[in-house]
Amino acid sequence: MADLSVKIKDLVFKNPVLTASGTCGFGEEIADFVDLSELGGVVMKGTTLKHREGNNYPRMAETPSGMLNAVGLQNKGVDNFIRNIYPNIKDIETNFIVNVNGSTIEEYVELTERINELDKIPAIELNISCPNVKEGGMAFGVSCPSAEAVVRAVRAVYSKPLIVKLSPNVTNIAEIARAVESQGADSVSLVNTFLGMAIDAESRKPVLSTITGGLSGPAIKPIALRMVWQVAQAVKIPVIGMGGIMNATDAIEFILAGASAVQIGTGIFIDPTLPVQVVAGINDYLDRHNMNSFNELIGSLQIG
Amino acid sequence: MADLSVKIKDLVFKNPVLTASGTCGFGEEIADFVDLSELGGVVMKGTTLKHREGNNYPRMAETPSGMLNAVGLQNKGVDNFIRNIYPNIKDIETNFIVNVNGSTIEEYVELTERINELDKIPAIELNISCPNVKEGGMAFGVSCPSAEAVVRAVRAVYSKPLIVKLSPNVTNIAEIARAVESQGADSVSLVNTFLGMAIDAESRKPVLSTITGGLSGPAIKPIALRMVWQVAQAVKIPVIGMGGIMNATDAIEFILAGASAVQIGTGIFIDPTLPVQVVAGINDYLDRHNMNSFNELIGSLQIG
Amino acid sequence: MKKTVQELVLIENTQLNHDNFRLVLQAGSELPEIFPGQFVNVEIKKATEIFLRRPFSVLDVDYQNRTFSLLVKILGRGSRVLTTYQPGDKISVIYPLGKGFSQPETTDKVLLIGGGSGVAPMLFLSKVCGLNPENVHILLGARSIADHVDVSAYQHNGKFYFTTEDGSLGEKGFVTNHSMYKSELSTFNKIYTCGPDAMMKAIAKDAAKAGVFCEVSLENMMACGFGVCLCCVEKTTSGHKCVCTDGPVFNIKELTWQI
Amino acid sequence: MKKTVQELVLIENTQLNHDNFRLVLQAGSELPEIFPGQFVNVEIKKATEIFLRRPFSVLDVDYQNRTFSLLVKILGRGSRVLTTYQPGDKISVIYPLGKGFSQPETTDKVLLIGGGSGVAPMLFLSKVCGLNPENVHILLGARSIADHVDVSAYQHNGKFYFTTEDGSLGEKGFVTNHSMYKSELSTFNKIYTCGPDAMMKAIAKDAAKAGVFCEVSLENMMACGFGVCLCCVEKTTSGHKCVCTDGPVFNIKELTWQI
Ligand SMILES: Cc1cc2nc3c(=O)[nH]c(=O)nc-3n(C[C@H](O)[C@H](O)[C@H](O)COP(=O)(O)OP(=O)(O)OC[C@H]3O[C@@H](n4cnc5c(N)ncnc54)[C@H](O)[C@@H]3O)c2cc1C
Ligand SMILES: Cc1cc2nc3c(=O)[nH]c(=O)nc-3n(C[C@H](O)[C@H](O)[C@H](O)COP(=O)(O)OP(=O)(O)OC[C@H]3O[C@@H](n4cnc5c(N)ncnc54)[C@H](O)[C@@H]3O)c2cc1C
Ligand SMILES: Cc1cc2nc3c(=O)[nH]c(=O)nc-3n(C[C@H](O)[C@H](O)[C@H](O)COP(=O)(O)O)c2cc1C
Ligand SMILES: Cc1cc2nc3c(=O)[nH]c(=O)nc-3n(C[C@H](O)[C@H](O)[C@H](O)COP(=O)(O)O)c2cc1C
Ligand code: FES
Ligand code: FES
Repeated sequence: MADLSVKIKDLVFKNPVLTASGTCGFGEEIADFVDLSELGGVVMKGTTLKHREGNNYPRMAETPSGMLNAVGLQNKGVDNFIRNIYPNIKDIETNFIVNVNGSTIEEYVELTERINELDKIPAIELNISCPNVKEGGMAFGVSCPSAEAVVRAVRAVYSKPLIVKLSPNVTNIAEIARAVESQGADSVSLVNTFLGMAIDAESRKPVLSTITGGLSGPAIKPIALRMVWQVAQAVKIPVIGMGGIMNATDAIEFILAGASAVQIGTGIFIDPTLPVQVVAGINDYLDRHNMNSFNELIGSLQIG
Repeated sequence: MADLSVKIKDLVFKNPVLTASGTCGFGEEIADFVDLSELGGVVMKGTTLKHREGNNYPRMAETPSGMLNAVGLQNKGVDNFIRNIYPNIKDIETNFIVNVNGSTIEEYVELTERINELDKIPAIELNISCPNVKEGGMAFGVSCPSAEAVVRAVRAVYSKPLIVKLSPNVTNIAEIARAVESQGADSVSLVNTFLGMAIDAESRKPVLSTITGGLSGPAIKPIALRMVWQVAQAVKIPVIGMGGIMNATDAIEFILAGASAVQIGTGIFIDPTLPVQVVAGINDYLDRHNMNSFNELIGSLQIG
Repeated sequence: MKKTVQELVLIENTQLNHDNFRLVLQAGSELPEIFPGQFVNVEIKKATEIFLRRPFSVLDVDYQNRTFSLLVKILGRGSRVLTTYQPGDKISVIYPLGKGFSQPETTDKVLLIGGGSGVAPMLFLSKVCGLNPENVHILLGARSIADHVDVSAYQHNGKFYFTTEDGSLGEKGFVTNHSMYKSELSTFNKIYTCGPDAMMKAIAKDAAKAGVFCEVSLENMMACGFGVCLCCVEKTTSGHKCVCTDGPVFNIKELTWQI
Repeated sequence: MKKTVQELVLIENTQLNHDNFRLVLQAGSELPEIFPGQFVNVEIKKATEIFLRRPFSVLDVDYQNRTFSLLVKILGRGSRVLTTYQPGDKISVIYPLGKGFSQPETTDKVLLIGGGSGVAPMLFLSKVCGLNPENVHILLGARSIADHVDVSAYQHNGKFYFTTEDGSLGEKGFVTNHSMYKSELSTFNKIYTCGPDAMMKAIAKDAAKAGVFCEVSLENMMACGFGVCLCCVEKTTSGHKCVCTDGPVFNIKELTWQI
């Protein structure tokens, strides 16, 4: 049994496998299937200051080896989180990370301050890459100045580990990663979903109520992997990789490309036990390759 | 039988189905499977001024619902094309389009001038989006100023229909489309491949000799469709859509989104008869929906 | 009623009519309790183009043999391939999912209306609702006799009525045109229905007008089936609710249907 | 020898050993002529994760029955699923593809060396090369006896020799360690081989040294199989050539192997 633990800033993850925001609720929803304490962390559903109803149904379209979603950050707001969810999860032995969303910089800051009060939330993931909301979201994540501005403002009020979640819908993701690093981000996670679209040819209408939505799943894995590799070479802070991970081998590819940890999203819909299977698979791999510590694996891709 | 013909500038395509560059050789290679004269057009393998050996093997990786390639514009150069290929194809009744590539603006211009001399090449597709070459290629296609510069220079020497092939690896593809339109492009075709990567976890090495490659196939269809939709709304010139078309329904989705024609690429590898099947399928669809002319279908997506 | 992901063994695949099949799945260990209206989410590995699981209602349960059955209607690619599975094949299933129909009072007179693939939960409900069969009326609609499935195994659970659009079985028309439906609607204490949206909306409208308790089982598109993706939502009087966990069964009073 | 895409019917699927299967496919119309070393590109629809076709060499042809066979070795996901196909299943195949081995002169003494899935074209070649069986020597290598397939149907085509790494069949070691190979190599007019890269390279080295004509059949990764994608290239003395159209068979003199 190799040592699977990994650190982001000072925060220890018992293993490098986290669940991705928006794909495991607040953790409780998958507790029937997995023992949450066996996970490195749980990144919870995107949270906003106020209750949001999200977008209208239909919000989902199946695509070749993937899916589009247009949930639009449906959530009951931070007060509800603090009152009704936090008490249930705070004693579970894993890292519960809040995925922080806002339409304005002020909202990001205010929400972060609220989360900062919660002892058992050891880190936040700043989502500047949601493609499914009209205001904020991805708009912040597709240019360096706006990404820097949000991170700077949030960093000023938050001293625990700050993970910034990047959008893949950009020409140069390494540049954005460097920009948020320069403003004090402790880690970057990538990728969020790709902006995509589905059309029902017979009815001649868009499938999603919002016309476009976010593409996730194995379809995007080759692009996500390339982005993680580029970003890992561009920044010094740890990178959390995701996008289409469906098994331990996929996760290991991200780690070889430079990710210090991975998140599993859409794969959970197909098999909610996947995250623990990936933990086991990484452990097997390390054993098979005679590595004692997970850290040896990070970025160990052999080029040339 | 509906009228399937469509025009780009003054050039008539007997139907809106073309084969995509790099996926049907010079047409001859698929002549065993399809009667080329039944196609709207054939966009031939990327051509350069000089002979290119392309990248080293391995150049291909299968991915979920797609593939990565890193061919790197292997071709025997324009002289060989003119001497050995052009004579064989020039009397076939379809539009043979040369996919024009260069490492510098001067090369693009010189190559275009050579092609301009060929009577039976009624149009060129200017490839400013190849992700698999070290110089030129995609570098021109990911910023407005460089895209404008190539198009302006080529436009100055070429008066037949000029199609510009766009890269999807950008933050705002509509902006690039408008930029090339402003320099006189007669049409834009999109998308070229997405920059992606594959890793062999067991050997801990990249699968491709070039580390990264271009992702094509149904995996990318949702993103390509979104881009075609955005571009069709942003420009007045006709849009040629592609990316993962595997059947007539896929093609119709692109057309509903605003494409005046489609190209079929990777789908040919799975079934080289696909292009003619798509022609038949579009015809059926028009009949079923009581449309007499293909033009009625273009951009007829119903929103709201 | 813990949800699990399990590899079940297909032990029977019977074609019931041109596009309906009954699949019987067996678990390796004791089955959890499963209620009418609950569903399972099935992985269809043999289909090239299918990515997500596909949800199917439970048609029947046999706890002793650790089996339950599904009624699968061929609709698209996934359901088509699923019906080609052979006995002995293993199928990964997440179950039991969702909340079923509410239990009727022992003295209730109930009307169960099924259409299309919505027949499955109605037949299951007829079997386990625990009512005197005299008080259970089951109305099934289809396009033609060829689209109805044989329900003789359920015949003692209640009184059956049929409609077909072409009149080839039972009364001609939609379920809402049936003479029993039209004359007796307000005499029922509870109406349960599952089927095409248009059918359920017409029934909901009539039930609301007649002031009869009415539950409908929705078939919104699902990505996960267990409440994490928030893709399957239905607008309710208290905002968006997940069909896969808050439903699939809803009282029509909760819904915001424009009826 | 026009290439076509056809739906063929699987009429036989026989397991030959733990990981080798013989699949026999039947065409609806007359077969084109197929030569040893040529291959077919098979669509594996029943496998969820497979996108591209998979190339397999032809093992044998029966023009009268319009059938040909493949020898499929389970390597990964695609080949595994392909071996689960049942007689009656339809399989889309593009064929015939590539250029086969060059025809030996009638007086040639030839050595055919097969390893792994490379056995198929060697057996086919032994059958149709038209030589006196005395002049056909067939050397097959595998890890162990369990990895060899029964070649009795081909026994009269030439003289067979076997090697296994564990000595469980024939001589112990690699094909290049076989006593006949070592002693008679230079007596052959032509050597034909198909198998793992390392095996073919070792043979090519020996053949080059001995100055014997040698053709190898390559198995580069393919996307299309008919010459349009340029993904399967091999470096040759005249630049990159497509294994799927210029090959899969190459004379070792054309290759730039570092041997
Ligand atoms: C709670 C619930 C219970 C159901 N019970 C039954 C049943 O007992 N018997 C039965 O035959 N069918 C049932 N269905 C419907 C069944 O899920 C669909 O017929 C099936 O998913 C279609 O898949 P496909 O691949 O054949 O069709 P596709 O080709 O994928 O699509 C055809 C249509 O099927 C529907 N559909 C596709 N995917 C989903 C999905 N993930 N979730 C919901 N709908 C989808 C859509 O309306 C789509 O337009 C139920 C659905 C739900 C949500
Ligand atoms: C010309 C030619 C003739 C062949 N003849 C035979 C034969 O007669 N019998 C036989 O068993 N095998 C043969 N092969 C090999 C066979 O194609 C592979 O074993 C098969 O493609 C593996 O598919 P998979 O999905 O099982 O493996 P995967 O899980 O996809 O991959 C396992 C390995 O198989 C190889 N492979 C995968 N896809 C391809 C591809 N598209 N083209 C080439 N190699 C690939 C790669 O080395 C890969 O690492 C031949 C290959 C070629 C190119
Ligand atoms: C239904 C759904 C909802 C999501 N909601 C969020 C969210 O609230 N916040 C966020 O940062 N990412 C969200 N994501 C993106 C995922 O966290 C992840 O970045 C993306 O799906 C890529 O990973 P995957 O391919 O493993 O799913 C969502 C994804 C899906 C599919
Ligand atoms: C093997 C391969 C080679 C390609 N070569 C070229 C090329 O030379 N020039 C070019 O403009 N596009 C090239 N492309 C891109 C295709 O023309 C097309 O834009 C892309 O593959 C997306 O369409 P598809 O998903 O239908 O394949 C190539 C694609 C593939 C798969
Ligand atoms: S289907 Fe995912 S929440 Fe209902
Ligand atoms: S496999 Fe496409 S050219 Fe050989």
